[in-house]
Amino acid sequence: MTGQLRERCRRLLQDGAVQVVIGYGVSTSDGMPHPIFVRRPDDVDKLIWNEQCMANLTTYLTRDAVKALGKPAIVVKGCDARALVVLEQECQIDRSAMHVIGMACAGVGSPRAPKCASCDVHVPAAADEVIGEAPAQTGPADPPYAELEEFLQKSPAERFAYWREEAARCIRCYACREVCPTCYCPRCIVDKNRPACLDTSATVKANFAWHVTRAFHQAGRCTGCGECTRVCPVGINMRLLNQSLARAADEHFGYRAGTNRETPPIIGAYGLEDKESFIR
Amino acid sequence: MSELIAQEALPGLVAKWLAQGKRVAGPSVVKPGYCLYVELKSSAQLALEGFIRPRNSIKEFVFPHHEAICRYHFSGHTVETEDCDPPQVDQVIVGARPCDAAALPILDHLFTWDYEDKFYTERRKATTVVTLACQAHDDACFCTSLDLGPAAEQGSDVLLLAVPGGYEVRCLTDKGRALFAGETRTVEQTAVVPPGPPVMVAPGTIMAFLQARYDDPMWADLALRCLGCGACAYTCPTCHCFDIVDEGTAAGGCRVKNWDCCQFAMFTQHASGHNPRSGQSQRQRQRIQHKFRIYPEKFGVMLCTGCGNCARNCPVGLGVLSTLKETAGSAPVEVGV
Amino acid sequence: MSEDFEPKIVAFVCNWCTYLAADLAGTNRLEYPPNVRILRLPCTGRVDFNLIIKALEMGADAVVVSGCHPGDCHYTAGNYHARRRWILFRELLETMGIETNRIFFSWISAAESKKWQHMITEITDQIREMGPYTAYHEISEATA
Amino acid sequence: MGRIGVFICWCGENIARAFDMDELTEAVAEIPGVRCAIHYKYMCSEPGQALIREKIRSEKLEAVVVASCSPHMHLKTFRAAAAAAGLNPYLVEMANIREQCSWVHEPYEDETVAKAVSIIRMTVHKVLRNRALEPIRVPLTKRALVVGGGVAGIQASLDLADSGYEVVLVEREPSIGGKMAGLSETFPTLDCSQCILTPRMVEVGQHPNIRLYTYSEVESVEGFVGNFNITIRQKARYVDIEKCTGCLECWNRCPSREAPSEFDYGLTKRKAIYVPFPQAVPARPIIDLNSCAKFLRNECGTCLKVCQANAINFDDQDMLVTEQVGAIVVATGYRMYDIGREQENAKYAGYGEYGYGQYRDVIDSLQFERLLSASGPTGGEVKRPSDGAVPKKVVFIACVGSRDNAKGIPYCSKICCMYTAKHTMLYKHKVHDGQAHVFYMDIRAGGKGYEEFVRRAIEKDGARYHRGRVSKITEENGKLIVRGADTLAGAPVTIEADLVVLAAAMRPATGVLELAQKIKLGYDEFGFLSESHPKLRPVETNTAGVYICGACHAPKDIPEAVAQASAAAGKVQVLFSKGELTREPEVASVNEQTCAACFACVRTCPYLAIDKAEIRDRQGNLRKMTARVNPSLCMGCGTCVAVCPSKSVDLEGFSEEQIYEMVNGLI
Repeated sequence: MTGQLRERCRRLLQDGAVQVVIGYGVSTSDGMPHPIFVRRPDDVDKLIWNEQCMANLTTYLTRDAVKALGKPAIVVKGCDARALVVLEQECQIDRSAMHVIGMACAGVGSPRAPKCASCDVHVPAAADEVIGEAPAQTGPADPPYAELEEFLQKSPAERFAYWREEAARCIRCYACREVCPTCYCPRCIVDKNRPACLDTSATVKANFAWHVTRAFHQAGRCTGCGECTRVCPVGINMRLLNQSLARAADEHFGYRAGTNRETPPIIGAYGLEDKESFIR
Repeated sequence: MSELIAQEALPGLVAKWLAQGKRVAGPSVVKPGYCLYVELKSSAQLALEGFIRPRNSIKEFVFPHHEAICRYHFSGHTVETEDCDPPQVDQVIVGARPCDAAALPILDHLFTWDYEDKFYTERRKATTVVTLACQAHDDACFCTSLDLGPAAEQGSDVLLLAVPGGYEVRCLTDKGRALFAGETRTVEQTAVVPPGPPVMVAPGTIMAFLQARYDDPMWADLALRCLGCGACAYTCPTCHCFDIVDEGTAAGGCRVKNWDCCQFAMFTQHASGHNPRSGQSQRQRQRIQHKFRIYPEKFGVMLCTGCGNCARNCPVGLGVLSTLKETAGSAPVEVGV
Repeated sequence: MSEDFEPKIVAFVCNWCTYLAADLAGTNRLEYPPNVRILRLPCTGRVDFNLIIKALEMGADAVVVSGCHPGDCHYTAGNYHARRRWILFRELLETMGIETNRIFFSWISAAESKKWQHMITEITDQIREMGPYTAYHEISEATA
Repeated sequence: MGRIGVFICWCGENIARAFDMDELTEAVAEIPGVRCAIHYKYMCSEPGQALIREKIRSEKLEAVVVASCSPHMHLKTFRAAAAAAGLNPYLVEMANIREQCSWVHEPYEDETVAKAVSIIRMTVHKVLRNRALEPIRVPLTKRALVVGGGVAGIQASLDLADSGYEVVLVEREPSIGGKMAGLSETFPTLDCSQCILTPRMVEVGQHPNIRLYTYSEVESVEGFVGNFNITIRQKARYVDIEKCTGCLECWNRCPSREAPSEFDYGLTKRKAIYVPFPQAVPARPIIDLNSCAKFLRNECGTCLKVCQANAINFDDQDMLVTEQVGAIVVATGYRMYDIGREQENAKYAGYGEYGYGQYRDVIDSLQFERLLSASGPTGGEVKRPSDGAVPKKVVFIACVGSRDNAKGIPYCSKICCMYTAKHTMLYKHKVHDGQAHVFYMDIRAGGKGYEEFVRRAIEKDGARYHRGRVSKITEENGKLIVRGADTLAGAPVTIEADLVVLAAAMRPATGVLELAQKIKLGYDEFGFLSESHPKLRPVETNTAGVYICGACHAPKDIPEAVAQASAAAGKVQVLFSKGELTREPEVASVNEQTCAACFACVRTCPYLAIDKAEIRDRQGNLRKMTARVNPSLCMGCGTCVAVCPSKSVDLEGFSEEQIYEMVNGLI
């Protein structure tokens, strides 16, 4: 598939259809694929595609430096492509001003990333073109929120102790915020001090509040690409929090982020008959 | 001739230090695939094999992530303030890597050159670093390019070198000797230290190169990838920037010294709204320039120990080494890939 | 629980319904325990989750959020938005192990002063029974 | 800013009964930022307000906290007082230590005192973050909408129209007049109802300033005080009232006669094309789909044939019309409680035991009014609906539904005692040898000349009043056996009556809840609309620019309804008297630097007050998009603030900073 990708990108760049290709390339240091920005046709040979292409490149579409490069072609997997829908619904990108190259993906990461076991977007939806065929289905995908269901078996006290432990380790490097395509605010709530909704110190209290804030801002927006959990230097499992809200949105409002452009995002909309059992 | 302690004696020593009321920190596998330096509650947590080096660094124990430097309390119309003193507790960092220990002398320069930051110096005095020489390295390691190596002694009080069935103990300072007094027995063989990573970049040429290429457009291309998070700075043994902020409620609060990172957009944000380094390329350039030109010009030592944490923790695989290779790499020096 | 424990309850109430219900409870001299601290907001739509977390951080043992019944909102849809957010936010709190039985959501119209009195009395007794929210207060005090 | 003045009110002894005022004031003086803390017996009194003004000047206060009653009571008063002393009114806040502290907690208990101090500290923390604001100036449409064409709606419309303002009067029925048009005479003066109402109706019909929409309903209400955008659904009448000359030939020649007449409450039948009652305004016919052969079986069409003005139009459609108004007066009136068994709302229960709907001679009081009315089905003679005989013995039962928790109506409907006494008098005047019996619980005759009226009914016209309830009514060989009790005589009473009239409870008009939700009005548990304050603002509501009058607010008689209608009109005139409208400045605003332009706020705003805006540099190229609040549309609900991820939008008066500081000061 790498060959096809390089050919397509060379022609796109030569025809001037796009000014830059945002894809994966091998960097000198550790042989792992990382985001690269190819602007000259003969640099396309730096582009590669393999099962280590973990990064969600759509996060670059909201960066001023990348926008300044002109119309991009972007390489996306299925889980990354869902973020394009969310970004478009939130008026951050003009979907028509980019060329989306979808890669059929059988799963990334060795060992396989946890998100891939329950993946149902092996072929990216809403891509302008797809390279590669849908992988042979090796059996039904796992239920989407298996990891969360299992975590919720614990008692509330155990769960609180678990998150207290995770919060104690957090060093507030905000890698989770920067890799996330839906975290594009010019100045994040955590960078505001009048009032300081969240303390900047990495105390347990402030980290707890930070993870609640980050997670709740993903309600109905997180597309499950799992990058936040992959890049966390101290291994905080944020996927659990995102799954908690994704499941809530799915079960209560039948809404899955980034799957349908027409249905309005659930935060900012409301239902006259939202079912609940806890309001007195 | 060299001093030796048995493999299983080390956890025993840790338990003894804990019992003596010392604060002991060391590498520990907190989650599968995540080895971090943490404060050890019990010797069982100590992990000495199965990883190249922890993802974070030992600077946390001499320059904590957040630290109250003064407390204030409102009562009526008056405000009472009281300074906070750094905790007076001895601490032992056991199982540190040489590239971590070597960072401490580098940081000493900063925290003592014009204003003695007693929060740092008090902790530094009360800390004994027991370094464990490296047995292996990975692509991210480049300590040899900075005149260090798998058994570098800079910054360590005691250097342990793995030998079959135990560790050779080289006590380098009085603190180290005091710590290991009577714990070792003399034996014949001395440890054999495997070679470190090949030298990849020559420090001498980097400074001149950076001086010349300050306004080079390469920084912009290079920094396109950088997402502006703090993973590199916060896990780097030598990064030392901090921000001071007041946190409190109506009843009172404390003035806190927090880590800060030059890659954050807010790092140089002026109250006026102007930001001298508004783009990520300026911030990436600043990081490299500060580590390999500005700090050495002032203190004569590179602000880097080649530990590779920045590359391992960078979400997009940047890190200092790859940047140096792509930039200084064009300098006329033998560059092994 | 120790009998001298007096629960601290923070109530975020909407200005048009529940605040008036509390006023009406006053006019009707309907006694209820003084543990609740009422905070007037224009609408339940104005209550964002950070406020609930902030109240817990400040040492509250229980948080009450109450406003107009769906359909009665002075701003037509504030309470609908709030309800949707609460449904999602409560799931997140469950996952994080925060004791959601200490966070109460309710609709109380301006006429339902008795409902306000009964609810506050019941919650105060319930929390006095459950005791202080030590788990959260510990992480709040564990500052630098 | 730290020069705060805290003024603690005794409120007579309402607050002073719970605290040692000196001790409380000392504790408050300790709060950081408080410059001076004093207490006084009546802060809202003139000397109290003078004290505030004087302290503002002498202590150069930068903000004021008045610890007293609820802000809903006197926030305006104290803000005006501060403004008079030159302090910006929006730097004044109130700490509610009466309704929410002294009145509901144990006096002199430590927790109560601590709570009061905590409430005041919270308010001080808030006011420390208040900003000086100026009211927003908004253009005003000097036209009013009146919903409901009963006596209250008519009175309000005429008052407003006579004072030169255009009025849009929307009436749901084919003619205005409401319930009063169907009455015979009215207490306590026994004026003939039509004689005093019809001229008013005609005046409304012909008034140049009143645009009358009959057989129409309010479809939707957008906008806010001064700038309401009303959509009215003009339902299809199938008769073009412009062309129709009112000859009513169609009404005479219409063959179908089986529909029950709504105006006569089902006592008689009416034609398919009909004018509700002779004095109807507009006196134009309307076709009833459910009984017109043309619509049912596509036959007949006589009316079309006979109409010279060809005003009949079978394919008439509902029409939506929009009107711009600055104020709304709701006068939707009442309807009679459904005495029959099934109720439209499970809260209420019917009276199976009185046989209403089962025995033809058990009727309700509005039906009896029709029998008494000269334009009624019996031409004013009292005849039984079953066989038309003149009833010699009539039993009137008061409090049917009212004051009865079991039926879900605990309130008293206020006017039944008076009209029941009136019924006995009118019955006596028409049937000299007839005997009226009244079963009552208590006679409520508190109005001017009311008590004398009831005494006359009893002493002069010989009505026999039994203090007691009726348990059951059964029909035996043409007679209605009314079994009740007379608690004063201490014995059961059984009367063989020819006719029974039930004085049923008053309920709000059907559909008023939907209307209230369209206009965003509050209502109580029975569906009566909520006034802003029973004593201080009885005809205003909590929705700016919306006023209520008549029975839609609570059961009341005609004199009171008319008085309230004029009061509501008066309030609208106050609103329209100023050149433009000033709106509270507590609205939202966007920090366009940090706004991420995700427009979650635009989706959330119920008033569509936030739009997408572009920020361009001098060369005109687009720097970024941002959200921007239109201050004249924003109502200050703050829903956008809670939904904004980066907290770039904030609400003046309830800003993030203020609320965080309030939470800070609470605990």
